[in-house]
Amino acid sequence: MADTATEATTDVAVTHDDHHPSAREYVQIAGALFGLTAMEFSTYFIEFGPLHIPLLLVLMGIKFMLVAGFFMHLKFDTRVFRQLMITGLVGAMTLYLAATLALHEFPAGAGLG
Amino acid sequence: MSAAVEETSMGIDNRKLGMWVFLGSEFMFFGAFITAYLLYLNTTAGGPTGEIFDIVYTSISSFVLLMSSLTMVLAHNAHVHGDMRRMRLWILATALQGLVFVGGQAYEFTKFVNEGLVPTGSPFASAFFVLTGFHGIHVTVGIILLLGLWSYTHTGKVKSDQPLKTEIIGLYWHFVDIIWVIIFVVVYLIPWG
Amino acid sequence: MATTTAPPQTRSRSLLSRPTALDGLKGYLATTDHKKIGIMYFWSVLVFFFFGGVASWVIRAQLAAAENTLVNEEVYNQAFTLHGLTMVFLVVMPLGAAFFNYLIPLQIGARDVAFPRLNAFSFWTFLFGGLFLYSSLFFQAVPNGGWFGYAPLSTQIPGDNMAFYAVGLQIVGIASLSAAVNFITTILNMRAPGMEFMRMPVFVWMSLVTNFLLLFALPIIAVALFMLNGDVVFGTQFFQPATGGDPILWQHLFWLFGHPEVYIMILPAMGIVSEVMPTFSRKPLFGYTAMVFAGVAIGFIGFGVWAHHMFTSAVGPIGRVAFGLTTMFIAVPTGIKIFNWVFTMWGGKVRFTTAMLFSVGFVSMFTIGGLSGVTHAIVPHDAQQTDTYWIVAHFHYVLFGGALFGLVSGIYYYFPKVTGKLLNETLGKWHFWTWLIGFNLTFGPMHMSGLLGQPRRTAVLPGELGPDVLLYNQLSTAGVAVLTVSALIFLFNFITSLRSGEASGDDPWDARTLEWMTPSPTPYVNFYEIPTVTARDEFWERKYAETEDGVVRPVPMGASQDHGEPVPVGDTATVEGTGNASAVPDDIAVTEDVALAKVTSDDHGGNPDAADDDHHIHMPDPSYWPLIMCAGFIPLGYGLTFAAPTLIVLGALWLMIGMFGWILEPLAEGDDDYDPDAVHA
Amino acid sequence: MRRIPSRRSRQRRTARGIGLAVMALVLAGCSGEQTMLDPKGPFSQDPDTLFKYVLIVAAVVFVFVQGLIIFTSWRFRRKDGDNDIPEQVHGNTALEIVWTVIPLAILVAIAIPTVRQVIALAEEPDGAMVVEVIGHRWWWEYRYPDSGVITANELVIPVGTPIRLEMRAEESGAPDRGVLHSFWVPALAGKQDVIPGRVSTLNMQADEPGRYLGQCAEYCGLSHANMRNRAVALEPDDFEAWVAAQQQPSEVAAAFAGLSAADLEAEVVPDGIDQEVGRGYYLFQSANCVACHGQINAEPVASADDFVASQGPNLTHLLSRREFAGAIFDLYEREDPDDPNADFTDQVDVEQLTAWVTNAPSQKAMTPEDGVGMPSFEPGTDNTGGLAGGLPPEDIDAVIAYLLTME
Repeated sequence: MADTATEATTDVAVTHDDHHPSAREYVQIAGALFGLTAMEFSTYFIEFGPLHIPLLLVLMGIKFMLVAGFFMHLKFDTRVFRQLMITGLVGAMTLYLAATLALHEFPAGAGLG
Repeated sequence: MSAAVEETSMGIDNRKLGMWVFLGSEFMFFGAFITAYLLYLNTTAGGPTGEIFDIVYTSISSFVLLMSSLTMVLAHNAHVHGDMRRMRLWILATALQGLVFVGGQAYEFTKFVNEGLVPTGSPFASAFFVLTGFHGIHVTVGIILLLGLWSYTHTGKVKSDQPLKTEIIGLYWHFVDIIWVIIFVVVYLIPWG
Repeated sequence: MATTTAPPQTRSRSLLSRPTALDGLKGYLATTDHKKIGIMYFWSVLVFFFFGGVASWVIRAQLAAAENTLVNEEVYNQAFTLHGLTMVFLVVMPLGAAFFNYLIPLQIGARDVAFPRLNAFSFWTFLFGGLFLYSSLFFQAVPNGGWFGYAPLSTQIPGDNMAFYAVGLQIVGIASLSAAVNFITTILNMRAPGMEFMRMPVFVWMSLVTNFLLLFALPIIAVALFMLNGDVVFGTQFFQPATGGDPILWQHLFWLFGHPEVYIMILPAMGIVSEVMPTFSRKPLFGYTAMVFAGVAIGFIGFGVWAHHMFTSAVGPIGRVAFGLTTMFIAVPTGIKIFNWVFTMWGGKVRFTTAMLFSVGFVSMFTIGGLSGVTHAIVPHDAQQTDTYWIVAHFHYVLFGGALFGLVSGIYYYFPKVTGKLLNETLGKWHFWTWLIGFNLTFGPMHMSGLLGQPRRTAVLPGELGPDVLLYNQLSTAGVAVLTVSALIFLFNFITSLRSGEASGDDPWDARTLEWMTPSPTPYVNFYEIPTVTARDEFWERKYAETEDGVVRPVPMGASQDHGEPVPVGDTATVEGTGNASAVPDDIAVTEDVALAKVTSDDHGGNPDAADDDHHIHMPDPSYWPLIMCAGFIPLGYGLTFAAPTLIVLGALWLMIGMFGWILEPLAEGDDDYDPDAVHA
Repeated sequence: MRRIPSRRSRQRRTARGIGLAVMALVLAGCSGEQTMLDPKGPFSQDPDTLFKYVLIVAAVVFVFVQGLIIFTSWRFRRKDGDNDIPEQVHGNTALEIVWTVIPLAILVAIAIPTVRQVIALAEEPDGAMVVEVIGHRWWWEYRYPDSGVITANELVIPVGTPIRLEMRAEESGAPDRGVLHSFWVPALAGKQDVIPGRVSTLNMQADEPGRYLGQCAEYCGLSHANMRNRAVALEPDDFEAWVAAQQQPSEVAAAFAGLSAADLEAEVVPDGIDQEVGRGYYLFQSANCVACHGQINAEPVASADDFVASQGPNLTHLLSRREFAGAIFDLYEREDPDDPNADFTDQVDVEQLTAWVTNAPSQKAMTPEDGVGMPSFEPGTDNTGGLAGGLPPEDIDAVIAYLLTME
């Protein structure tokens, strides 16, 4: 939705980089995503012991960053977008982790006196 | 478009900024569902557990959704280069993959219900269906957006010099994909039991 | 209320013929003008405030006698639930939104918000959500599980009462979320040239913080309400202990939203007070930077204290310590704000208009609420206080003595901006003093009845609590009577001033910020010429300059070369009796004709697509689509309440069709554009 | 127990109530039967001490800030005709540091004892007696696992012994149903919610004998206001005697327990039992009172193994309690009928009890049609959840006669 016309000028440095990756690079990223998914899939058949869950989470994180960084152009776009995403992500993880911990702390022996 | 962009305080189009602001809040949305799911992993009330998931099947549909992100970004790329024919093609491909994913989910839901995993059965089942269901609704909205975009390229509402429109819808689409990247691992792959 | 000018030329190319009227009923139904939307928020709030007040009368009348049987338990439970829901979601929040709408674009020097039609969508969704909630009256299913809707009770109450709660709040929440996206984008991206972040008025800062709180808190309650909706209507098991569901999950989700919600309600009022106090003290805000950072800090810490609502339900010792500490330390930024306000007055020339009185009242009453708030952080004693009238007293001092006092101050302060007329000051002072006395008489005694053991949400005042408790309750009821009289004084003042109030001129208060540079009432285009900002109190800096010997004097007419071109001289509005008109230099007051002539001769519109036959200030055209689309929430809402798939499908289709109609319609005629964000609202 | 305040002191309090602005200063002298300001045991005393200390700090801050506001408003008010512009002060870093650091210091001073107390109170006290507390809609049930005693509404405890309450919510006998309630006796301890599906705990102790008032403090639906509770603290000897009496079976029920199946079938009344009481006994069975209230104990109880699951309050020793129906009605008449806190006589309020048994939903808001609360037995009313058609008045009287034997 176009804004109403303001005569605003830019007071924040424009870091927008119009040089997006080429189609070829996108396909390469997708290839990497394919490989990562295949690795994730393989964990269903191979047991990695205590590293199993961390490994899956790391793979997930890499995929996340590839899609966000390249397909969503976060790597090339202005900082504000990255900040918004990180705020949302970190905020959600912190709050829900805290809530989960609080939920699990209570079960017994916690009377107030 | 560019004229308007340069007038804004941050040098960004309002619509793109608005979309990012919205996506920031979506993390809180899905975060709450995922938290509820993790909380209820073991509360199956005697009903089916996560064992019921068909990893092979879901891996394929996850892969389809992941690749739809590729076609989405290729559509944007074509639009940037003014190649509307390719752009339309990639948009349709993206929508189609989205449809395959949603269709697959509908089939999966039906199968689970037949096997006794019903949303009213246990907190685990409720959390699973509501989490993946809301993701499915997001994909569906994305498909509607893509089809709208596709049809407007024909009416002249979306012109070849307006790749921003494709980019913004793309942001939404990739976000939905990212959420599935998380759900796929957290819900399906990690053997919590 | 606002007069408008220059209806744009239209050439309809959409499904519906494009509405053109800017005035009258049609002008409001189809408006995308942030000022009109703000005004509609305001009127809706007045109506809902009346109903919320009626509900509070039911409560106070019942508690005026021990073991009273005036109303039965069911009616009482519905009354206090409806009172809470109304005041929180349909009064204080939207009153904040009314100010956001009217003021944010004006204060940052913009002609509208970033997404004008999304703005209309937010308003209509809010209104339909409120009406939906109130339609439960006709189904005899008024929510009766408390505004906090604790599961599993809320899922076990027979009837559709709590389904109305879940769905109604969901709709209102969608409105607030879409508004939050809109305002954040507006503030970040639509500031006038030179309006750097640290030059923004504090109200804009507080609005930014508030809308970020909304942005991150609303999705949480949305999820919680979807789950509750599922449990109540569709038989899901989220909060059902019978199958292993955890009622405490609801509490965490609710308060994860619910505590930021408190700051969502108070921060806009803090912003308004931060505008009013400097103006009437004729001094800049004391410690601007500290004020801004304190506000941001409150926003952050506000997300980290939610479990203090649950100290007696299910929080272990570590949680009690952690949340007790965060609760204590949120008092620090709050204290910083209070002292900064007081020191804004210190050394000033304080003029006690009604607006200023309400702002000082805000600081004073809010301090009391803050102090009782600290006592909740004494976790062991919170186990005594919680769910008693001590808490009721506390949050009314924060939300009534705080938020509402601040917002009412804003009403007095900005009434001239909106209408070009002044509210009667004599009546205003009557209003203030009766309001202050009535407020303290109502909620002061609740501190005592709480400490003496009266629990909240009880339909009957137990006789055995003793005569003291009864007395305090009767004082509270008497206080509500005073408040009612006070509200009537305000209403009378408001309506008579609206019809025949004294003309205010453009700048009746000798104000400091951009919004007062526009004529009052604000013209349709807001600014005939977008100002270039060079200072924090831009308008003040244009009016006054410091001489070399440190004396501040009005800038002579036409001498403000530092701040851009002097605007052609128009006729200066001079208002007798308001004191400051003489301080307004002539070059600020611009007549519409002159400005329009100027604008036409020199295109500042900046939009190359703008229609040539227009006057080059490019404004969004009105549209019916937001209204049409929002109406889809009604069938969808009833469908989700009564588990009626047909209605759900109908509502979803309606929304989709509305969305496409919206997309097909250009934002403004001649501007072939398209609007994807509306889609996700 | 405290007495009703005299007329004079009441007037004095009226005058005080008007001086609301200095409310914090008058706290010390206010009374109420359910006050949290007059602790009677260590678990309420410690938080109270801390609270009053904070209240003093708050009062000082209050006076300072309000004084500053009033002084500033007065001192810097604009006089008529004064149109000068004051010096444009933008701030003062030193001052701002002061009003950041001083509140911070005050809060740290409050935080330290608070944290200590939270940790101390979370521990289980030594030598505590355990009582199970069960929140129902809308009454409290207490079970003593050491002695097998079950009672309702009035929690009876010995003076000087720490009590560990293990609390849960139940509905219709199902441990995972029910809704949230909050158990609260302000004189003895803070409140703690009971949560379906979890067990929460609360420590309390009474240092002197007395009858302490309490009330459910978490909104629990329709009759939340009518869910009150009492804690009765007895001297240790009295408490032992109370337990011993509670362990005894009902004499009448025991007499019927000696009958053969054939006699029971023929509704024979044993010797020494009043005919009306006997009729009441059989009605208690046939009108399905037992379905909710459980069987009246015919054997002595000794341990938790003897607990009888029931949906309504156990009535075996009904008359040992002073109030009933969520402690909203007096079971015994009071010495002064107009004073809800007067001492009890030993005269049972039969009229109130009869009204309750006849049509309970007319006495207290309940929804027996949804399985919550006691149904009406009055013919011609809605008897859903109870006995179709209800019971005629003479049958009700017989049931009452039977109930009046349950001492």
